[in-house]
Amino acid sequence: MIPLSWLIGLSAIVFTIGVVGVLVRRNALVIFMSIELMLNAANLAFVAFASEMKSLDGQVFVFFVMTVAAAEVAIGLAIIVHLFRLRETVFVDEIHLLKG
Amino acid sequence: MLPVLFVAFAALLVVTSLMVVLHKNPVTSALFLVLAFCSLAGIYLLLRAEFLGMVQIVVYAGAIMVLFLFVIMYLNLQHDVETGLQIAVRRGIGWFVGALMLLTGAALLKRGWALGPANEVMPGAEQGNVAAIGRVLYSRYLFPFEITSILLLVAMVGVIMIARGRTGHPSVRMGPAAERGAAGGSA
Amino acid sequence: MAALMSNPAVQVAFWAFVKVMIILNGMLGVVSYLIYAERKICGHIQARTGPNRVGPFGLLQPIADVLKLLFKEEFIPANANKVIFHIAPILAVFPAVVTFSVIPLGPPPMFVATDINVGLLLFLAMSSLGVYAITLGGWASNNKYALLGGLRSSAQMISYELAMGLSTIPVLLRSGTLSLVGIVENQAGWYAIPGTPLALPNWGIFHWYLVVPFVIFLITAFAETNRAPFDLPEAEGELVAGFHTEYSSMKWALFFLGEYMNMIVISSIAVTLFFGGWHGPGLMFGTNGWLSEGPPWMGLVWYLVKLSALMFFFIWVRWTFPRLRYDQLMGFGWKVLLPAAIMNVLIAALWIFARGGM
Amino acid sequence: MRLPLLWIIPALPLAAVLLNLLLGDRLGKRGTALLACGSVIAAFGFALRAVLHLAGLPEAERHLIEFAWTWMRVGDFSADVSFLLDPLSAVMVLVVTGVGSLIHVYATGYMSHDPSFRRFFLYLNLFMFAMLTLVLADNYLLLFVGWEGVGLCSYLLIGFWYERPSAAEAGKKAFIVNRIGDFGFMLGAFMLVAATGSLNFDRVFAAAPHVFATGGAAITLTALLMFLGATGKSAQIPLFTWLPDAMEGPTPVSALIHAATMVTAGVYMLARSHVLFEMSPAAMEVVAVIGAATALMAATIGLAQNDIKRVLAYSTVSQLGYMFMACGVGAFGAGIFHVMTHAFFKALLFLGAGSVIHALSDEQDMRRMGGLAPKLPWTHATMLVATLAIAGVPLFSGFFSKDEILADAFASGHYGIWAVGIVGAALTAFYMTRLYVLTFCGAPRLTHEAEHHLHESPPSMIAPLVVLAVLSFIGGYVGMPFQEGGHAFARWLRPVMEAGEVVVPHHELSHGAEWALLAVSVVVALIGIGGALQAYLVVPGIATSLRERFGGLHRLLEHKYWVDEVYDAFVVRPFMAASQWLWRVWDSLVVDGLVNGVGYTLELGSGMLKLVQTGFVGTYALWIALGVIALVLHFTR
Repeated sequence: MIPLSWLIGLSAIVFTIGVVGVLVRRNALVIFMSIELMLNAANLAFVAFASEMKSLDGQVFVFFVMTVAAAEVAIGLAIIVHLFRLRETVFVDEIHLLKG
Repeated sequence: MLPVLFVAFAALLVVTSLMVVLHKNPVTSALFLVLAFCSLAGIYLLLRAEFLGMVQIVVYAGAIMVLFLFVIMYLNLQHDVETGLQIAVRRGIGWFVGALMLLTGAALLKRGWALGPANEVMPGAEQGNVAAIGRVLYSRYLFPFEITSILLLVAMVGVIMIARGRTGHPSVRMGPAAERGAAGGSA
Repeated sequence: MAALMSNPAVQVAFWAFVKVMIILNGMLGVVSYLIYAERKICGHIQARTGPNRVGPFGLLQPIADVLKLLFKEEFIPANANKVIFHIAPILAVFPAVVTFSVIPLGPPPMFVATDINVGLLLFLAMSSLGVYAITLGGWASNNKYALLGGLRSSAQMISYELAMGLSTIPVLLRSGTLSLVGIVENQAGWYAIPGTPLALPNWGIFHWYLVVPFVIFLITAFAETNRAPFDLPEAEGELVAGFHTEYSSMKWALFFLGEYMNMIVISSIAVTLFFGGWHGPGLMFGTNGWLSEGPPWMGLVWYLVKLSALMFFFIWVRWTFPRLRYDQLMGFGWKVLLPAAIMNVLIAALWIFARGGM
Repeated sequence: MRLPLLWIIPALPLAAVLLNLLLGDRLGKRGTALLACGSVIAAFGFALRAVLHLAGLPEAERHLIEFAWTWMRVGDFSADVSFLLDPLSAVMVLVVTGVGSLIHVYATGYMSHDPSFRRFFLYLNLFMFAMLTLVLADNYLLLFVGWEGVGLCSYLLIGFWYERPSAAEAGKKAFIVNRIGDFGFMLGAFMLVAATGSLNFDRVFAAAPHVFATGGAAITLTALLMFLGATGKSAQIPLFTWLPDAMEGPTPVSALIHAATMVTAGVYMLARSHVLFEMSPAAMEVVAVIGAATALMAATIGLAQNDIKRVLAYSTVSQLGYMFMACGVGAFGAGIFHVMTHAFFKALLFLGAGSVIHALSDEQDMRRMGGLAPKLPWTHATMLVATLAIAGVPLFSGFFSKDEILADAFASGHYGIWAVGIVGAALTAFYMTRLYVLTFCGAPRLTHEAEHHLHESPPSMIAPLVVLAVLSFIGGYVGMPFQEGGHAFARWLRPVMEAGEVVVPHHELSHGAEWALLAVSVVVALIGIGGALQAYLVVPGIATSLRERFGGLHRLLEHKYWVDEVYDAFVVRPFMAASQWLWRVWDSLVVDGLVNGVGYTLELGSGMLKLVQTGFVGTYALWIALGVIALVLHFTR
């Protein structure tokens, strides 16, 4: 049996990597991927706790998270493509019209 | 046996996700992300969540990442150019914040959790947990399930609306960028 | 050493290893002779005798081909993405092999490499991974025909995966398990045709609500393996050779291998789901006849018979039907196959529910 | 037993309204007319069916309640939408639907030239719906819904020709004055809820004797508040001023709403809650006095008016006064009886007047009429019947009801009230005869173009007149006096009127006394008529000379005791001034200042805050991450 703390630690590490990716990269697609990483880290934590508590609810939540992720990716990519058509770039620091 | 496999998968996961963040070529990042997802699926299998493991591969590796690759190829992105002071500064900040977050995570880890098993034995542990998950999904989580389906429908409509742009037909709004993208590897 | 050997885990690993080696090498051989068979059959379909120079009836032809491919010069296009260019062919073979590890070739335990309780899901997952090889191959070789071929094929495979997955669900509804072995065992025995003294083997295909799913599965199978009439990714007329235009020698051979392996895998899945896997009609075996299956190896034989029949069908179709146009293909996949598959799920579910199943 | 199907009675006009709205002008004039009249006549049919069913029941069970649905339930208070049919509401529903359908038919002819024909019938049907809801409701809340509904419709219909400023003004006036009354009614209803915890008639009346001390302050206050509502709706002192102005509306409206049905809602409400009123003698006295005063005052004003519809309006006010007088002296049955007969002849009078106005192409001043009898034979005949009826000439319906009221007033010992009633009767006879004479007799004094196309009205207008004439002739015979245990009408109403704990002892007059009273009222009526004939027909000089001699008095009457002016000076203007001040000072300085101040502060703050929005996704992500860290640290501390 794998100790819970390992799993949670792993999930924490992956999550952090995702955060760093979001903060460091300027390519919208890569940022998106990093967000996926974070989601998966959360999923890992869910599954870990589920197996620790011997209950399926955690896994069901992971299922929902996956669905949401799918929808989110579809929309997000569509937006990125549209943005590229308009602005010829996917670099988020070249798109800052929304400043106060 | 289990811990060994786990460590292997975990190492793979960490390395690949690091590569996702670090590699300059979006395609390569995407491929590493696929790998990361596969190793995560492996970990799910180790945790006796066979259904999730498979769904992880089908959904993430099989659908989402293919979509990513599509877009990357369609936009025909090459290596990202990330040079200059600004990038360096943001990189520093990013890693710093990441380290901070990891520390807080460690602080959390030290606390330990007060949670006991909800059931004596994992439901559906013997003949695979697909049936068990299905039972839970369609009884206690039926309403969220339905809502999710609606969410997917909305996403579909939204994607179509965004993709076809303001004026009616998608081909009308093909900017020069799109043509270049469609022209594929000629660049 | 003995202690190590007596460790059950090690034994499991060892036997698994043995089986895997057998399957892998077996498949390599089978594939090379499958190519031979294809050439022969297409030759006869086109009223000519296929390869017949190397060895008797050209039986050594495959070996010659393999040798040729091995010694051919490797060519990598300029500023192609080297790494991915190398990875793609491997990705083409890998899913097929992995899937094959869960297919029961005969009655367990002897003829089953592994029996995991989500075997079917594994198959679906792997077939969804199959996209990568083609897409990446097409993209990495940095050639517009290749790219278009790759994009086409990935779009095509993604669209048809849905219908394929849905078409397997009625089988699951009937068997109530995802384990392929369980599915096959569920098809053992006979069921009497109501109102007649006759009886049919209890295979999926002989149940009315599984007929349409089988047809859908077959069509999608063609699409998934990129074979005619769905071989647009390598439509010579429009795309030179599609995604593997730039590939040569062993890499190209790997793509080829992958295609044929996929063929084998999908056919065996079809056998497993719809044709009762290793169960034979069982007519001539046993004293009391009907239900007994004979010795285990007989199961393997039955399995191989069905498999080769399906393979022949594949080849036959390829050399008989013209290619679809791309929009036709997509429209067919989304507007015909998918709704039909969904309807089937509903109908089968209702029927089984009405019969008090599940 | 078969259902009485009460809900369908109000539902039919409502359905007509909805159809009318839905189909719009696709209906066409004919279609609109058919829809409107058809729905109301059908409602009449259903009402008749229900009432016959009711009559078929033994007297004790004449109390049908039809529950539709629970409207609201708040705590232990609950209000249902459910309908009640008992002898009282039976009378009202028959009168409303019957007279209503006649007037609808009449209106199809009268309004035929009006551009917004459809709108008119839309409002009219809406009114029928509201009125029927009011009459059939089995609790005060639903009754109040109908009450407000009829108020709204009367507003809409008075201001029907809104392009006429006077009409718009009159509509507003009616609405506002009614609001005052409604406010009183609402307060009364609140007191009922507070005391009895319910608004349902049966429960209230059952609980009232236990929660209220008979003659106590609480019950008196409640009764008076509800009576205030009644004065608003039924145009009694002090809230009667809106009714004469309401004559700006089309004549069928005046006939239906401001003579036959709506204005009697107050009387109905009093009779409905007679249990409460009988528990408070003081309130009863107030009702009686106010009724008498109104009757006299309106009658006197009626003497000096020249606008034919205004005369009728004031006579309506005074007749309503009679009804309240009856309620005040405890003769609720008589009051309702008068409501019925009055509905007949007053509707007839208005319709006749309308027919005259129609014939004279919208001439309303009696001084430019006269000698119309030969030109408008039908109108003349029916008007004559109505005049005799309202004047209280024996054997006509008005005679019976008015006489019964006076008799009851006398019998219950209110001699002063009785005297006032007698005088009022004389005046009524006088001014009605005056109206009749000025309109139909003597030499024509028509303007030229009025004379030019003078014509008898179309049959669609005459037919209702005839029916109403018949009704207002025979309508009284259900109330023949000199019968053991009260006459048919009283017996019909008895189950309602004898409900409740405190019953005013019914004083039986000896036949002799009753004969005497009869004689007196007959004589008085004849005096009135004779005087009017003398003054306006035989020796026209008298009227003018009288006018010269009592000039001040005449001016006083002509200007309606300057009531409007007084109200204007003492109520309206101060109110206006106050609201002006509120608007100029409080609203535009204080309130707006506050609002704008808030706006400015926000603008300032956001102007500073918006610098945080760099527009770079990375920055936001950074802040989010830092926030997460901060939260975690805070909660793990």
